[in-house]
Amino acid sequence: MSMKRHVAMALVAIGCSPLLHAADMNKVLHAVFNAPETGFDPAKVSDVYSSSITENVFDPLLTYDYLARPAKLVPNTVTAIPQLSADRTTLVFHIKPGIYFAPDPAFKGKKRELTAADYAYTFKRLADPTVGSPSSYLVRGRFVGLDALVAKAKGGKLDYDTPIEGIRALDRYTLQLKLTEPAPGLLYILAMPHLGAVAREVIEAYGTNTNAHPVGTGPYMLADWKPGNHITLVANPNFRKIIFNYTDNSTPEAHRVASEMNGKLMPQVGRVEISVIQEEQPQWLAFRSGQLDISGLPQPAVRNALILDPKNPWRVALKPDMKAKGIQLSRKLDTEITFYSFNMKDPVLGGLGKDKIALRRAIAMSFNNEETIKDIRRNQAVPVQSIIPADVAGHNPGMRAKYPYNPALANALLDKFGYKIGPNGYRTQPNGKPLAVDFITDPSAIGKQWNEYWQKAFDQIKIKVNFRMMLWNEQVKTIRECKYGMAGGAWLADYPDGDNFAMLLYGKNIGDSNNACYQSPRYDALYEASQKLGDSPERNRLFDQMDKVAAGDTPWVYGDTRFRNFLSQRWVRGFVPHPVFNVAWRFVDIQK
Amino acid sequence: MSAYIIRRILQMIPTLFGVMLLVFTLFTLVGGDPTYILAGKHLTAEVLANLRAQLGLDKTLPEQFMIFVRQVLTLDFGTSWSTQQPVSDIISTRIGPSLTLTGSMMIVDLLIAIPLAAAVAYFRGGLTDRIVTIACTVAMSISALVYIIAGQYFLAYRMEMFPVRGWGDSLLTNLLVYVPLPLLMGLMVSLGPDIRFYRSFFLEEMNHDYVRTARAKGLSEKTVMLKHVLRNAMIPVVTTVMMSLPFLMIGALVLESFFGIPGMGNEVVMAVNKSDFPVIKAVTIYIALATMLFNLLADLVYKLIDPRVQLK
Amino acid sequence: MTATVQTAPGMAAPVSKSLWALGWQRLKRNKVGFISLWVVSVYLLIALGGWFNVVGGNWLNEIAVPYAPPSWVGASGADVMPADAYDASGVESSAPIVTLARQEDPIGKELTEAEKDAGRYKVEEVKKRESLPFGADLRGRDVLQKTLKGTSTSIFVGIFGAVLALLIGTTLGAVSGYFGGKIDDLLTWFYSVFTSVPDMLLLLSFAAVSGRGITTIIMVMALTSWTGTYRLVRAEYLKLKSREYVQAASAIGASHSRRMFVHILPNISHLLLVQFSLMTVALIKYEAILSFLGFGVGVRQVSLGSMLAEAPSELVQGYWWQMLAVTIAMSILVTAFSLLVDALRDALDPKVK
Amino acid sequence: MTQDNLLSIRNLKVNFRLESGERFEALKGISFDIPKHRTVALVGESGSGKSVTSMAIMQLLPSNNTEVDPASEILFNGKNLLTLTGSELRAMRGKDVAMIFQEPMSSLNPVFTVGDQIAETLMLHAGLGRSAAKKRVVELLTEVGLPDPAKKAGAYPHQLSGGQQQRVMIAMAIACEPKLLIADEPTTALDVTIQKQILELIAKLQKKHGMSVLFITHDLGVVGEFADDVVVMRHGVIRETGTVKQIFDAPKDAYTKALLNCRPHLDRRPMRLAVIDDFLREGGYVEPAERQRGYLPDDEIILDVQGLGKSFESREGLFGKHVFHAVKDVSFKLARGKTLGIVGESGSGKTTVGLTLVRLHEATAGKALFHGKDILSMSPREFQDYKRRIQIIFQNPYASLNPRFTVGQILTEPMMLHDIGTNQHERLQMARELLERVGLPENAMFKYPHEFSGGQRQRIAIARCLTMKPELLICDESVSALDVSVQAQVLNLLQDLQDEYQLSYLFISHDLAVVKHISDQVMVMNKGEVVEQADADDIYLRPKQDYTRRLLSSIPQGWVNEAIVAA
Repeated sequence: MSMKRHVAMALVAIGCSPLLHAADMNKVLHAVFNAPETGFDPAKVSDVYSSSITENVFDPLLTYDYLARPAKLVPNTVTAIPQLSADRTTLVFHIKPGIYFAPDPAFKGKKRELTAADYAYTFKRLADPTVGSPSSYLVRGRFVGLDALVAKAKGGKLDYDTPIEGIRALDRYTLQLKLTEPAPGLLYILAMPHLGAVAREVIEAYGTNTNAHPVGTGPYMLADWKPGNHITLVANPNFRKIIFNYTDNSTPEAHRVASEMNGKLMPQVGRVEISVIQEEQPQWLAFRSGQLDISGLPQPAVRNALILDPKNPWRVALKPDMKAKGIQLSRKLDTEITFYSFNMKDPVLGGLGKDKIALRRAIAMSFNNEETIKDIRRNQAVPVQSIIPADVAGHNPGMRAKYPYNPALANALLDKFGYKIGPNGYRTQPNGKPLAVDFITDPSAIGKQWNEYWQKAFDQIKIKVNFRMMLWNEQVKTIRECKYGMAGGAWLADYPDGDNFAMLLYGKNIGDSNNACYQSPRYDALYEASQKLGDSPERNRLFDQMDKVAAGDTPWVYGDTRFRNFLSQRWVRGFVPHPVFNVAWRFVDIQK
Repeated sequence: MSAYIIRRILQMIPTLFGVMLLVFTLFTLVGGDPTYILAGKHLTAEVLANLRAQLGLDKTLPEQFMIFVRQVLTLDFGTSWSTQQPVSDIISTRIGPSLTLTGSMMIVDLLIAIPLAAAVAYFRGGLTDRIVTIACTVAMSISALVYIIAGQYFLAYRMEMFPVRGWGDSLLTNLLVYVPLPLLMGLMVSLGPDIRFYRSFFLEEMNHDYVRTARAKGLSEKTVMLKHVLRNAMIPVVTTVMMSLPFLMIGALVLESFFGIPGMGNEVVMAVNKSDFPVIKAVTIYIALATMLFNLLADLVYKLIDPRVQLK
Repeated sequence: MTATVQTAPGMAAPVSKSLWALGWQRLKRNKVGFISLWVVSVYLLIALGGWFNVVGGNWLNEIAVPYAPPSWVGASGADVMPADAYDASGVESSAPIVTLARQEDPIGKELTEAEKDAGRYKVEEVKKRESLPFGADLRGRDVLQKTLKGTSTSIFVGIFGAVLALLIGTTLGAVSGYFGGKIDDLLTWFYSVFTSVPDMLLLLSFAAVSGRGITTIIMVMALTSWTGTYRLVRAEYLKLKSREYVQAASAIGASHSRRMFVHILPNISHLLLVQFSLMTVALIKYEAILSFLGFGVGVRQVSLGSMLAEAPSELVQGYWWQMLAVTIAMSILVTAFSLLVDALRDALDPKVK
Repeated sequence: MTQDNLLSIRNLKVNFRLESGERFEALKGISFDIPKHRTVALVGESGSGKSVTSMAIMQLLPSNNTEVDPASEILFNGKNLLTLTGSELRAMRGKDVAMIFQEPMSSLNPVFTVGDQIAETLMLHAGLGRSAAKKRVVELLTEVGLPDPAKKAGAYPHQLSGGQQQRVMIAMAIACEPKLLIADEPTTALDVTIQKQILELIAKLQKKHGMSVLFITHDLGVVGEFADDVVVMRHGVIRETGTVKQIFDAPKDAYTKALLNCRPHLDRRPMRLAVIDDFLREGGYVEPAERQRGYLPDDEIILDVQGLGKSFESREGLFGKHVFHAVKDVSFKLARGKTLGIVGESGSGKTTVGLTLVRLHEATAGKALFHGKDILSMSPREFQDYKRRIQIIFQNPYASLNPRFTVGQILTEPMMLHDIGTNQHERLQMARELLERVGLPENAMFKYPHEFSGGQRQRIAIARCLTMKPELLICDESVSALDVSVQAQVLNLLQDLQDEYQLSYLFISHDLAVVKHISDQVMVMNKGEVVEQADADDIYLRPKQDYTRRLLSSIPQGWVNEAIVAA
């Protein structure tokens, strides 16, 4: 993706203006989730769907520009993005006064203002053992004194009242953070919805059921929740006045959004009705019949909706009948990579010996990625060529780390290393022992489709494969414990920085996010070096080297990066997909 | 009578215990580990340990089973591991939609199937009988999935006769707007076998001697059929229906997922996929209890409508 | 009046017929049942053929383009973007290409050597067909072949599942009904536990703990559907064990097992046959739902259910042929099987003589 | 005929289409009359077509497989019932012609009260309102002698005894004062004492209401006291018609004669019972010599039963148990080569005694010394040997043979189990000999039980017992289900076998005439207890107990010459 000119600040907070109309409660946006959410306590949830809600209910310190590509951080509840101190470990945030929480019985009828102490509480809460937050990794080990506080809690409730050096509210509106060591990704982390401010009295009032009572300072608040089926958000009456004022006219999309939205108050839509629809047919039919306003385009419907160029996945157009209805197509490449990891500790597939590398390389070369992109992805994906995908800081668009599909070469390579074809038609290990790949997958229909292509790949190089199907949680467990042969994986950026991807192969992350259980001294050294640098050409060079090391050792078979096609109805205004935000509800308008 | 009821209720205890043992074994010993779902993308041993402690998974199995026993005795299953909502809330909000669909389905089914079955049985052996029987057989031979997939595509989307999916807040809206299509699909599946089933009840009764007596009295065929045969044939019908009532609670899984009905079927699948043990336990125990109670109730109703029955 | 004597009717039939033979005679007289029998036989032959890979053995071959339409349907020209109107958005970048050079590659040397031998493994590209008698699926496999093979799998799953369920149900039911007492109490307890737990939960949990594939499906089906047979067999044994011929067997000194299996079992065999057929039909349909829920057959296998599971996403795209093929194959099979069951039930009913 | 006839059947031909496509001629063109105010008895054995006749009158034959010859006529008051329309027919049924059936329990609708079912007829035909009908129901129930009629009107059929149910059926039938009452074997399912009451009731009502009655029965015995005219049928043909006097005193037809003589009589005991063939044969029937019965002092006692008891437990209340004593303190002795008859009404415990002795029930008290050894306290393993020596023949010939076994298998199975005969060939040979002995052809070996008639099946059952050469044979109502002619044959066979092999019989039956005929000693049982036990002749001629006397007086006497009554 070509680099584009950064867009000027998009959102400007201004004072009260009686002429502007706030959210119209009669404007209802119908949106869809493809999988059930789990809850709305920002500390407790980590999935995309739950985060889509918390993103709209809670305010982190920082946020992203809606139109800037690649994504650009902007202040949210603070006056400015702070400068790092000289030792690059201290940050001071100034919270804007006059930001209020949504009304809730826990406030006993009083308007409750957002303060620095709320953020301090929120951050500490992520580390609280009794919360069991899946996002604790975001704060643990980062802030001075926090780990000691956690250790003191001994698995019990954290003592929030003991001040710690790392997270301090200097006064009502000033928050100071002190880091244990410089952390390049920190500002991105501070923009994540998991770190959106919660009010301590609310959390304490709802005890264990905080998932059902999200109370934040964001544009929306929860009105109704039928878990796994339906969620209703309504505009937060206490939300501060923000007027859309986009100044970017560099792309047609930015121009359109600016002309549609400028001058209006955020948010425009009074109610957001979200249905959970897991099956693709009903989702697609519901959108076609106008029951949904914004919807992702389900894979199977691609042929119905889009005109494709089989040679170039970048080129698509809406079908004329859809266009005639005024349906709008928006597209983006996800900030994700998919891959198939080898378990580098597996006695058959793992290890850094040449014969093992050759085996993995042969498997990688036998998988026809182009075919799956064409058949399964319906041309809506591009092959992964680097650990770090496009639109993420550190991405090298010239990197070609993927091995081209070449089953003939794969076979020859296996012959070279003594993987002989046995009497049963399958290859054996060089030592004569039988060779079988333990491949774990999920039991879904789409999973089966992928397995069929993998089966074909293994058949071509005459290697026996056993698919071991298990539920999601069992898969995770098996992978974490390095007790498998091969498994599929996908990583969606938590924040748009290369560090978030490079860590996937870092040796110390085995048992955490290093699915491949890969440990290479060369890679680890490069990674540790990259940690000390910000986004810079220097760091990019390190990333390139890491890509090459990984390509050589082959702990992964590279997969693809999907396009996300969004369709919106004729009456939807101001919609554009964002690389980091899960949803754009607060940025859109409806004009029927 | 009361002695009978008390004894039957006492007999439920070992069955319930068996159900508990079965569910506990299936899900605790061999089921998935829910902590891996709750822990998110970045797992650390510490997070897993904390979660385990919170969920009570660090306790020994006998301890966990005792907790289960206590939950069953108090009928309080705590909160869902996945959403942390009280299980009682989840079940009470889920049961309504399921019953709205399955209940109306059952009522419409009975209203259509019984008269049709009686009519077909009356013309037994004739052309009408054969056509209806074969039509029912063909109808029931098509997979429910085909009905749902094709019905949603053609009736709702192409012909716009119904909304594609959805669920409202008021019972009336649901019944008038959202229920008809899934109801129709459900009926396509259930009517065939039910008509055949009820027809066999009618036929069976028509072979009894009392029908001959009724004819010998000079009663018209209509009276014989509608008074004497119907009343007797309703006995097995009512009992079968009573026995099936508890399973209305669990809803119609595929219908629910295709038509976006927030019912129990969806919830159960979601719970199993997420190893949400409290919800699974609660649903199983409630259904098991309902099954047993409805079996008892079926026997009592049986006694009520069939004077021959003696409760022992 | 004259005193002529007529022999009582049916006194001395020359050929003697067992109840099975009589049932067969009655079945032959039932037209619908007899036609159904033929249809089912053809299906069973297909199943057998599929088992030995005689029928549908080539279903895995990708012989056509993805979703090639049936030959009797006019090709619907898929919309393809015209080559002009070039949109350059994000396709190429000016960044220099970086790749892993051979000398940087740990196995670079071997790769270069292997390249020389790769020619041996080159496969000729075959021309993919544009249409097939009943169309193709995503991977360009013949839907007809796939349906035949899938039918075979489904029938085997149904039959083996039914056999296993029947075996469990009959054994437990026979023991329970025949011996009564404590054993009966225990087995009935077991039965009521199983029936009190919703099938779907049992199914989901069984499937969750065991792997995938035909064996699992059969096991899961058997474990969730033996209860009906148990109840039936138990009731029959309760009834028949006090029948006079069983008492007579006891009086002449036949052992328990002889009474259970030699005397009583053949007398419920017609019920078991009907139960078996009913269950086979039910399990074939059950398999479809299971496959849809993701507990289907393995990667190298295909069943009607696994084909149906592909239907929703195909229908949305307008590829209806696979669903149609499955629906036809399955509904003919199930209809014929069900009508056959009806006929069997009538033919084998000992009350009708 | 004269117009005094209420109903005239002319050349009635009825065919049934069988499933196999064949036609079965059930009635081959019969003609007879039912005069006004008289009782006509239609007598015949099973398969004679007597029930088909009654159903044809009511037009209740199944329409889908019945063919009535178009030339047939059933004239009721001159109108041909066969040509009536549906509504005319319904107006006739229940009003002009009413019917009662053999099985009162199944003939009543189980889910309506008996009062409702009677009232239904009244409301339909007599046009009564609900309350009027209700009142009339009580009157009717009073008339048929139902105790506490007002209360019983609200009862469901199953709450009444068999006799009471039949009374209800009768009340329903006479509710609209029909001109013709058809009674199709109304007493067959009832105990002998109840049977007598019902017959008397029908006779009384016939006189009172001046009805005509068509009385269908297989038992010539019950006809004598009630009928005016008798029609004897066999195989769809009328063999003989005449007044009761004619038929009993001077039967012309050989079959009628045979029927009259096949049944054991209370007043004589021939060496062998007459069978139909005896009469159809040239030369006619010669009355054989009388047989002497009774135990002799030096008879060898092979079975000595002392204080036998059997009780059944059933649950009652929350934890309570209800104990039902089926057999209480029964003691008797049985001598070699002799027969002990056990008689009693249903529920008297006589069958239980038989079943406990072969340990199909486990006795709860007492001893049974067989050759001095107590067979009741033996382990099942020890008893296995005794199974060979004590055998049982059951009541229902249709249920006592395994329908999936050929006769050959049935006969060789016991030999195989007891290692009789060295190989299968030898066993088959023995089985063939036995078949011949019980009077069945050799080709029966390869047939299945359903291919045989009831009498033949009972012979097979006897042959099965004989394979083991038992010493004691328990005959549990073994001839009760058979037609009288067949009954005689089987009784003769049993007698022959006893003479030949010195078998001892424990002969259990509710039929006093049969028991008298075959037994040396008779034991009368009632409610699980022994009422009286003595030599056969003593019991019948000099009963000591009231119960025995009542039982004996209920036995239908056949046609009783007025002269004898006067004497």
